[in-house]
Amino acid sequence: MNKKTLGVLLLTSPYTYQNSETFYEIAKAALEKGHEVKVFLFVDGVNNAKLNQEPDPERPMNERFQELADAGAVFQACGLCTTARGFDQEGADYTPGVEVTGLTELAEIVGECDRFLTFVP
Amino acid sequence: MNKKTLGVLLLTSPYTYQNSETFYEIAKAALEKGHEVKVFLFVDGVNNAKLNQEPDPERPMNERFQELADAGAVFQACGLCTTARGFDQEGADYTPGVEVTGLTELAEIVGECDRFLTFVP
Amino acid sequence: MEFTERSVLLLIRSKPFGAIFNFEGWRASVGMFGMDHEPMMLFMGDGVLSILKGMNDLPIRMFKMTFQSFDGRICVSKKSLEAHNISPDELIEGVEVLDEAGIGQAFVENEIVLTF
Amino acid sequence: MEFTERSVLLLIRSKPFGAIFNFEGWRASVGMFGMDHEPMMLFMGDGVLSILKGMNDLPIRMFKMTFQSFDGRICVSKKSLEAHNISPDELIEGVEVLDEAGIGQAFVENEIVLTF
Amino acid sequence: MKALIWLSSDCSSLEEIVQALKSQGQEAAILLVQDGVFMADKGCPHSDELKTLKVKVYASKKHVEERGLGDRLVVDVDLVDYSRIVDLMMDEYDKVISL
Amino acid sequence: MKALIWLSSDCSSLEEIVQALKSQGQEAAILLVQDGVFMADKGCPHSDELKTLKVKVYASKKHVEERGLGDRLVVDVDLVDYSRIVDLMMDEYDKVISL
Repeated sequence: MNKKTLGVLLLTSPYTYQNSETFYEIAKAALEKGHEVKVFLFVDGVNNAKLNQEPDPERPMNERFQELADAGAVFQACGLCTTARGFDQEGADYTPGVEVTGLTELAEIVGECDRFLTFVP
Repeated sequence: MNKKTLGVLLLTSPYTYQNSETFYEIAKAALEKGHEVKVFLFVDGVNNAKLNQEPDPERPMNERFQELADAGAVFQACGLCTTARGFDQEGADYTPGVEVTGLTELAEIVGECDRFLTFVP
Repeated sequence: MEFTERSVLLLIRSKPFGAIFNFEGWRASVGMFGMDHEPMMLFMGDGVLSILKGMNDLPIRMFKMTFQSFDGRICVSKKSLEAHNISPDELIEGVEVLDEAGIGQAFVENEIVLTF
Repeated sequence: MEFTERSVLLLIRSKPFGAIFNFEGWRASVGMFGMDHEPMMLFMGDGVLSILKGMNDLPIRMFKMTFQSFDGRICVSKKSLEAHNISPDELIEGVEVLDEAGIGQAFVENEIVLTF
Repeated sequence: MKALIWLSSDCSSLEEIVQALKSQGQEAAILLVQDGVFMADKGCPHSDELKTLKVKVYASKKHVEERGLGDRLVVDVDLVDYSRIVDLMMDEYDKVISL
Repeated sequence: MKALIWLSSDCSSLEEIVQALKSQGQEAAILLVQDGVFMADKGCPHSDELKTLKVKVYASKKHVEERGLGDRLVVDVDLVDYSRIVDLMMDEYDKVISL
C-alpha cells in the first residue's frame, strides 16, 4: 500500500472526552503502517499537550504525545486557543515537539494530507 | 426575601462553553442580592480557574473569578481533576481564592446550600 | 446556612465512555457519603446505557462497590428503559426500576439534585 | 505529500453560542485562505440555526466579512432548513441553498472535509 | 414543593420528569437558558411537547435575543433577565433540577 | 470516489449525506466509533435508518465491547480494530467525512 499522510483536527480535552484515546490509537496504528500523521490542536484540543498531566496508568497523555512525536507525528497548537486558556504562547507548557502556531499551519496540513479526520465533541 | 445559599457545580471549560458566562452572571446577580454562592469546579470545570487566561475583553475569566471571590463567593476545585490536567495541586495555577480540595468539600457545599445548580455540558 | 445531612439525587443522563461525565457522576455519588448524606442515583434518558450488565465497568467498579456497601439506592426510569429497549434482566445487580410515581417521589424526597 | 491547493469543505453542524465550535468553524474557514485553498462552508443539521439573519453575529462578523470578501461560498442544506422550519429569507445575505444533488456535489468536489 | 427545571441543552426526559412531578401533586416550571431556548423555536421537533405540558415556561432574554429567535418562538414564554432568574431559583421556586 | 463516514456521536444529517452521495453515483460506507456505536443498538431510534440506507457499516470492536452492546446490535456491522480502521481510512476509501 502507498504511504500516505493523515491530517487530524482534535477539538476536545483529554480525560474528559474519549476522542483523545481514539486519536492516540489511530495515530499510533497509522505511524506503524508507515503513514505520516500531522495534528492540529484546536479549541479545547490544545489541553491535550499540557505538561505534567498526572500519569493515570490508563491514560498517560504526556507519554503518549511524546511517543507519537518520537515516531514522527507533527503537532501544531492554535496560538489564540493556547493564550486564551492561559498557556505559554511559546509552548513552554506543552510536550516537547508541540509547536504553537496558527490557522495558517492548519491550512498547511490540509494541503499536505491525503485524508483528514476531525475529532468533534 | 431571605438570604440563601446557592451551590453550583461547574463541569465545563471556559471559552468553549457558554456555561462559564452564564455562571458568572448568575453568581454576580445572586451575590448582589445578598445570597451566598459556593462553587465546586469539577471535570473540565477546573480549567475556569487557570491563571493567565488572555484577557479577552468580552470574557476576562480571571477578573471575573477574582471579582466573584472578592464579593464573597467560595470556590473549590476537585483535586484529582486538577492534577490529571497538569495543574498544581496546591492551587498555584489558579486564581487566588480557589482552593484545591476534593469531593468531601462538594458534599459540604451540598449540605450548606438552599438551592443547587449544575452546569452540564 | 448551617450544614445539614441530606438526601441527594444524582441524576445521570449521559452516555458512558464517549465523555467522562457519566463516570464522574458515580464518583460524586460516593463523595456524598463523606459528609453522611444519603445519595440516590437515578438513571434516565441515555444514562440507562451505562448500567448494562455487559458493560466494562472497570472505570466505575470501585465507586459502584463503595456506593452499594453504604446501601446507596441505584434507580432507573422504567420509561427510559423501555425507550431504549432494555429489559430489566440486562441490568447490573441491585437496580430498582421506578415507575412514574417512583420518579416523582425521587424528585420530591431528595432535597438537592446533581446532574451528570 | 507535497503541498496542494485544495477545495475544502467546512461542515458546520453545531448550534451557535452554547459551545464555541460553530464560531471556531468560521475562524478555521478564513484560515484556509492563508494557504490559497478554496474553502466552502456548508451548514447542515443544527448548524442552520447559526445563519439566521436575526442572530447577533458579533462573534463571527469579521470572519464572515473576510470569508465573503474572498468569494468563499456559504451553502446550506435545503432539507436541513425545512427540518428546522426556516425559510430562505430568514437567512443572512449570500447563502446558497443546496438540494440533494448540490449536497452530493459538495462532498464529491471538496477533497478535504473539516467538521465543526 | 415547586420545582424549577433549568434546561440548558438536552430536553430528553423533560416531559417524563414534569409528568412524574405532577403525579405527586407537585408544581413544575421550566426555565430555558443557553441552547435550551431552541426548544421553544418553531423549528424544534420538541416545541409541541413543551406546549402540551401546560406548565409555566421562562426563557433567558439574552439567550433568545442573541440567537435571533425573537420572532420564531412558538411557545408562550416569559423572557427573564439574570436578576429575575436568581429570584426564580432562590425565592419563587423551592428546588432546581438541572437538565 | 468512495467516502467513509466516521460517526462518533451525533447521527443527524447522516441519512441526507449518504443519499446525496448516492445521487451523484458515489459509494459511501459508515464507520461507527465511540458513542457512535450506540446507533446500531436495538434501543436506538435511528437504527432502522442505518438498516434502510443499505450501505456497508463498520463498527469499532473496542467501543462496542466496552459498552456491552455485543448482543444488542440490530444492524449488520463488521467489527474492526484500530489497524483495520487505519486501512479503511487510508487505503480502502478515498475520503473521510467526520460526523
